[in-house]
Amino acid sequence: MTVLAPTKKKSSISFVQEALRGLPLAIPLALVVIGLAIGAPGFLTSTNLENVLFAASVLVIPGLAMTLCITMGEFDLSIGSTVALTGAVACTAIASGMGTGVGLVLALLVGAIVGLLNGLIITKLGVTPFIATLATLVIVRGVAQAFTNGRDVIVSDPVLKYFASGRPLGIPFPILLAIVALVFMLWLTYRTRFGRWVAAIGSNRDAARLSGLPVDRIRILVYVIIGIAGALWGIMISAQLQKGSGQLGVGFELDAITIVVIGGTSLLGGRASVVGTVLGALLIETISNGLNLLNVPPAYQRISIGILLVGALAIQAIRRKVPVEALDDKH
Amino acid sequence: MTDHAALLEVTGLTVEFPGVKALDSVGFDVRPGEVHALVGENGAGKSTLLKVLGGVYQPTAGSITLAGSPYTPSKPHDAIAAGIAVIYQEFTLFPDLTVAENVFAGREPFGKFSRGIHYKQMRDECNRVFKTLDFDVDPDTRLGDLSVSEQQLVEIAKALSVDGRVIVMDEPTAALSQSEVERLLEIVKKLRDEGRSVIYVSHHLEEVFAVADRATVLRDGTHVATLDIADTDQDQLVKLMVGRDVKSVFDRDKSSFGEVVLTVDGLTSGRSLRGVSLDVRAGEVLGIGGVAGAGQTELTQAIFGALPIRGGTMTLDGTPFAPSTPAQAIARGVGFLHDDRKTAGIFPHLSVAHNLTATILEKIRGWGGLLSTSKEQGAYNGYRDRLRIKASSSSQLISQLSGGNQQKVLLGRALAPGGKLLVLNEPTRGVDIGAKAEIHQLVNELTASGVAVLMVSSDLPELLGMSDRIVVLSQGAVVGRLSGEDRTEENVIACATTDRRIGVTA
Amino acid sequence: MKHTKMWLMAGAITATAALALTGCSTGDAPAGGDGETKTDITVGFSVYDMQYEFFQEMEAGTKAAVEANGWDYVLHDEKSDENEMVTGAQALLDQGVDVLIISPFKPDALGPIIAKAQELGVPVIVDDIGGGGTPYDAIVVSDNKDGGVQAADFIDAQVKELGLTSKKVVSITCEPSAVYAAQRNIGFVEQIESLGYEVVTELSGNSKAEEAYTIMKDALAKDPDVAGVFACNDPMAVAAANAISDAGKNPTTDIVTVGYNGDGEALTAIDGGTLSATVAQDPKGMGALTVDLAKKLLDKEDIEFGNADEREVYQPVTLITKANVADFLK
Amino acid sequence: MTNTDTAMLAASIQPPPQKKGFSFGAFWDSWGIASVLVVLVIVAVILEPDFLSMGNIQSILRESAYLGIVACAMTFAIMNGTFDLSVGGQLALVSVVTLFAYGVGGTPLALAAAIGTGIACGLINGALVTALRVPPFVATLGMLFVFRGIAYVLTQNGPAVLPYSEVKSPFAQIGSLNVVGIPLTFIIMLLVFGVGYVVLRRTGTGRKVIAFGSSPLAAKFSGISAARIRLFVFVILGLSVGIATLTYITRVWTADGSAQDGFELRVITAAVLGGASLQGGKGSLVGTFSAVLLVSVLNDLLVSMGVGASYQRIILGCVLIVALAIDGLRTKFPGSSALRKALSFRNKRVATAG
Repeated sequence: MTVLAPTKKKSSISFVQEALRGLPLAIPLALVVIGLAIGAPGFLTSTNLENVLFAASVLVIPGLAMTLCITMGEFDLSIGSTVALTGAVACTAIASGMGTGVGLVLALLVGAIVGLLNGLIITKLGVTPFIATLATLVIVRGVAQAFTNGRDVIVSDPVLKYFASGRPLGIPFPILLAIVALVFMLWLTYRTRFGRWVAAIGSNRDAARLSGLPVDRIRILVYVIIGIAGALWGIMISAQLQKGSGQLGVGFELDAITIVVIGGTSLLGGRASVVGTVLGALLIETISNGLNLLNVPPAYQRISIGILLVGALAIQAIRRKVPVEALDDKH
Repeated sequence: MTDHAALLEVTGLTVEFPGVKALDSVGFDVRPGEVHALVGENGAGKSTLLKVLGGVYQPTAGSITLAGSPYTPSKPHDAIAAGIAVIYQEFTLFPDLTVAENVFAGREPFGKFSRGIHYKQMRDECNRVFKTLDFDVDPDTRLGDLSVSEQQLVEIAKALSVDGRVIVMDEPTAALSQSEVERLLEIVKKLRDEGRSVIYVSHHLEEVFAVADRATVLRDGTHVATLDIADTDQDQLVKLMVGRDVKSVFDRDKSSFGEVVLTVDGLTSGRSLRGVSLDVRAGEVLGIGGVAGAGQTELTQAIFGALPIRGGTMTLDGTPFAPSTPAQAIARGVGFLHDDRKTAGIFPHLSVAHNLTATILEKIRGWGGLLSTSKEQGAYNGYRDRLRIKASSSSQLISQLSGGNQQKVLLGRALAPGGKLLVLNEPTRGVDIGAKAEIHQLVNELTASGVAVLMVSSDLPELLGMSDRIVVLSQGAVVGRLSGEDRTEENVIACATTDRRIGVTA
Repeated sequence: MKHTKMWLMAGAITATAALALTGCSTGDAPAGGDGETKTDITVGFSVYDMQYEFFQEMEAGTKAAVEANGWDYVLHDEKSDENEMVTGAQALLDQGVDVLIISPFKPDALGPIIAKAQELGVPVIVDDIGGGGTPYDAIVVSDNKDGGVQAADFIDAQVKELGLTSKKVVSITCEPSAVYAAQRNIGFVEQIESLGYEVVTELSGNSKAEEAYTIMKDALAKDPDVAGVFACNDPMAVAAANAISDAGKNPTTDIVTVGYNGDGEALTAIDGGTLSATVAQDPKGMGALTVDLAKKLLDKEDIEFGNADEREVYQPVTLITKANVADFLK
Repeated sequence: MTNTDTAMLAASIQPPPQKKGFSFGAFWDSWGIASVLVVLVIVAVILEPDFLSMGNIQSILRESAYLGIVACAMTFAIMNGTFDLSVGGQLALVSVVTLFAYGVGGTPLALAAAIGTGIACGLINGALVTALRVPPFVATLGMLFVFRGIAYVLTQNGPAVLPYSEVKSPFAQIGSLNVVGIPLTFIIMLLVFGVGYVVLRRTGTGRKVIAFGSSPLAAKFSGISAARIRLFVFVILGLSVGIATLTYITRVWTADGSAQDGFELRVITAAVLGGASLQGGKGSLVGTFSAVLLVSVLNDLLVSMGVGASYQRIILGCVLIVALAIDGLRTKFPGSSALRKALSFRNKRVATAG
């Protein structure tokens, strides 16, 4: 623990420095962009760059929520299933003529409930977050499939469609949402009691309790936030495909965790890297977009993401000379 | 001091944990504007009492009144709200947050409308409090970047900024240098003069006599006495704390010592250990004294190969000794006892036997290189009898044993590799009086049988009573070598905390 | 002590397992395990994954036909898992079905199933996907390659009709393991190239709508002037169509978008003018056809194959466009 | 902290000790999941009379093997305080390589390839964790992508297959052979668990694995090398995948990059269901063994009862939560609590306060 091994350097850190942790990620990102600009036909076209931003934005919103969770030293593996369930709920409601508004609200509500369940199982039943959310991943996926009964719910709804192709102020709606989410999360994470308390819990949970922080309430709230983010994700995916389905979002949880980790948020908790998460999303989406343009099969995308993930952490760890026995994550 | 109604009154307070009675109907009172010392041996129940005041534990029985009205905190927040600020022994800080965020954790001022934290206000308040501590650190520093003693001061600043009526300090000087200690004592006096009450817990009786108006003595979770500092002295307090004449606990027959087992020459290691030289002879206990953080840990861990050696040489039994891993030290017959039994000592999920043999797995191999249950049982039985370990069976989980018995098992683990040299850190920390005496007895027996012991202890009576010679460290260097008549409490403290030097050519 | 306890436990479990085995270890049981005299025929159907509309239709068709014959029917859902496929299908054989109909999640995993079936003398009819080079008795497939060809011809015709100048087309494939489905894109590519077009992007969407959506968007970014798209299944086709309209183009008039299967979502899309066409298979019909073949096999009649050496029986495919979609929308 | 919180802290490093007399805690720790299995089997026999049919039992045991073998090694890892998210990718990659190897050099080369590739994967993970100091979670998550990716690349022109012409080959027999009615794959699994048990409980290395998981710091000061132990754990994980592949691929005959997606989570589920604690130090091979069978029996029962795939998922997930909640509540409220009384816990924690 840092307390036992203090270093003598005393850099005072400003909000900006804090917020910009993970900025170094801009370097590999820049390299990739330059490489593709030269190597990939049509990469630099405005439509394509917009595609990259679009794809990244869709990933950013859940990524930011996951950042909060990992800053707390915990994980949520169930978000991929939440995407399927909430998307299905929204589309079913719309298809059954309840109106888009109701559908969206229901989806967000269901997302929040899934989060609440995760939170309660973890705090009240004392199940480790990793396993608890692993179980809800399976359960929620099952519920989504039972709910849709394997039938895709087709909708063609202009309002829902807006989440995929709407362009307020000429900016694609998801990109706008992501920007709003980024600003909100910067403020929430570094500027509010809630955000600092989340970091405090991740930094030293016992101290948090001794300092009288409402630890369990905060943890539950974080899972609810992830649930809602998952619902937003589900809405955006369903908006793109104009349908809900129990099959959507398989493996999404790993995508979300990946960008957070690449972004430089410490797995041991305490240090959030909000901007890093956004850059992580951009980096990953740029790479997969580039490989698509070059007709490179998805397989190579997986490989590059994996290497990226390991590489990013290896560099961090080597710089800090972490002893092996200190590597275990506290789930 | 005029005797008006008590501000805080504790009556018949009892706290039971599954298995033990941590506090047994304890009662005492704290007057407004008084410094009330709480003294007692480790395990006397001081910390439990403070945790009750802090709302961490709920009492099984008894009552507390604050300014006449009942005070029943159910969570730490209640205590803070009631104006009772507790500085716990174990840090309650967040290494990843800034100093200011730490000081205000849970009480951050924020905009009613924007909901944003008012960082400027926090910074100013911090600087104000830091000034009173004349403690110079930027509130925006990340706490993890501060030294341990600086972090301790942040703890104190945290309590002061609560602006509490009652400020409770549990071993606040544990990690402070002498000058910092004096500053702190000044602050405590100032707080009293401001009319606040301070509950001051410390092992260092000289501090108690320096600031306290009254002292309450606890022993084994019971209230022994509350007396005015004016009409008592250290010896009386110590007697009350220990419950018997201190001298009687320790009787080392300082007979002839054997060959030199370990020589350390100019050892430099870790953050603070600078050119330490010493030697230990067979059958001898060499005590290491000094204020906490003076380099004891670095010294012992370097000797055990757990800390890289940056300079100097060592010999063990006359042959060069430079372990780079604990395994190498163990292979040379060195045993090690960590001062943090809970996190760096026991294997909570393993049986007592398995805990004991952890360092000699190679020696209990049997058929086909598999571990031999019989050999393991034999090894365990041997140490069980020799160390008088009390366990229901060799397969009982160590976490089910009392602190004292756990310590004996770990002593066995340290002896098992060969019992040539034992490096003991705080061998009796957190064990009850009885076990303490027993462990002292064991150390005597071990040395009698020719084991060389290097013992670090922050418990002065123990250090003085158990050691044949004492080496005092300060800021990582040897500041005193006390033997024979020199081995007095006064000398140890003087060397550790003033510029007095004994037995060292400065 | 603890360990001996554990050993006991381990022993106990293994014992019960072994006991259970030897308990019924009356040699390798023949088909119809309990050896009761069968008065009736039982058909086992192992389906790819009931989470997909296409296979729900196929299952409905099979079930209906079986019941029409007054036979017993046992269903097993492979849940898109090759392990479950082998285990479950072999379990059906163990239960003593008289015919095994299977739409395999991984055709190449048919080997161990066919092996067991032959050992028990149970005929096996493969429904769609692929036969994995095993000695199955018959396989019912849509004429996938021809479907791809039809798609190509349609795209060419539409392009001419709409007066599109570009000769660039995109081909989105299913997962590599689906060899028969791959035939669709092979047929498509061969035909479209022979018609003088260039396939500028060919990527696998792993049969997933999400992946097809991104692939299409990126493809459009690379070549904004794409004239036609063919996707290996309808979910991917509809997703591609959505990507096209999200990119501000019309997936029927600016770009000709064609899918495969004839799923409900495709029909609605065609009706709604957001998809040009789909090559409709008839899963219900395929199901029924497999049962007919089963009857023939049991009655020892011979089957006329569309391709004898592969023992393939073709289920014709029909191109559904705006013109005839109404007949298919029920 | 409130009492329960203090308890949680302690619980996280101290299993609740037991006193004389019946203790649910003690019972659950060593017998829990196994007895649940027995109960479930009885239920199964009642609900589905032909559950006990030769074929059914055989198929359950046969198909449990590959999951069980890896779960056995995963129990080592979890008791050691870590886990491996890449085993799914490893299984896919090793399967592909093995089938290719068979095509080239027949059964012997296939066996060698499976074991060799498995160990290689383990070494890579181990090196990342011990040499490059990448946290196990990220290292194995990253390698999950990499291993699967490579498997995909290798099978771009169609999956790796065992052609039907090889149906009689000794290799194919591994997956179908029965020895006195017991499936060979299950016998292999039994052997793996047997060896695993001896290594874990009867060798110094096994003892070190548990000790390190129980308290890394105490292990350090007992001369146990963190790096060596971690490397060992990841290598045996790789080895286990190698062996598991042999029992898997000889039953399924084909593999590509998508083979057994989500395998890692199923394996961890089995180990945790078997009583292994992610905090390290705690776990039981008998428990894992029972959990593996429990999952297959449950699956088989639900299938034969015609429960839909989606409901099967829901039920399985709930089983996991209930099993862990029992554990969680026990360690969360070791003090007096209605629930504890209800379950007649006797666990007491020696307070280390004062």
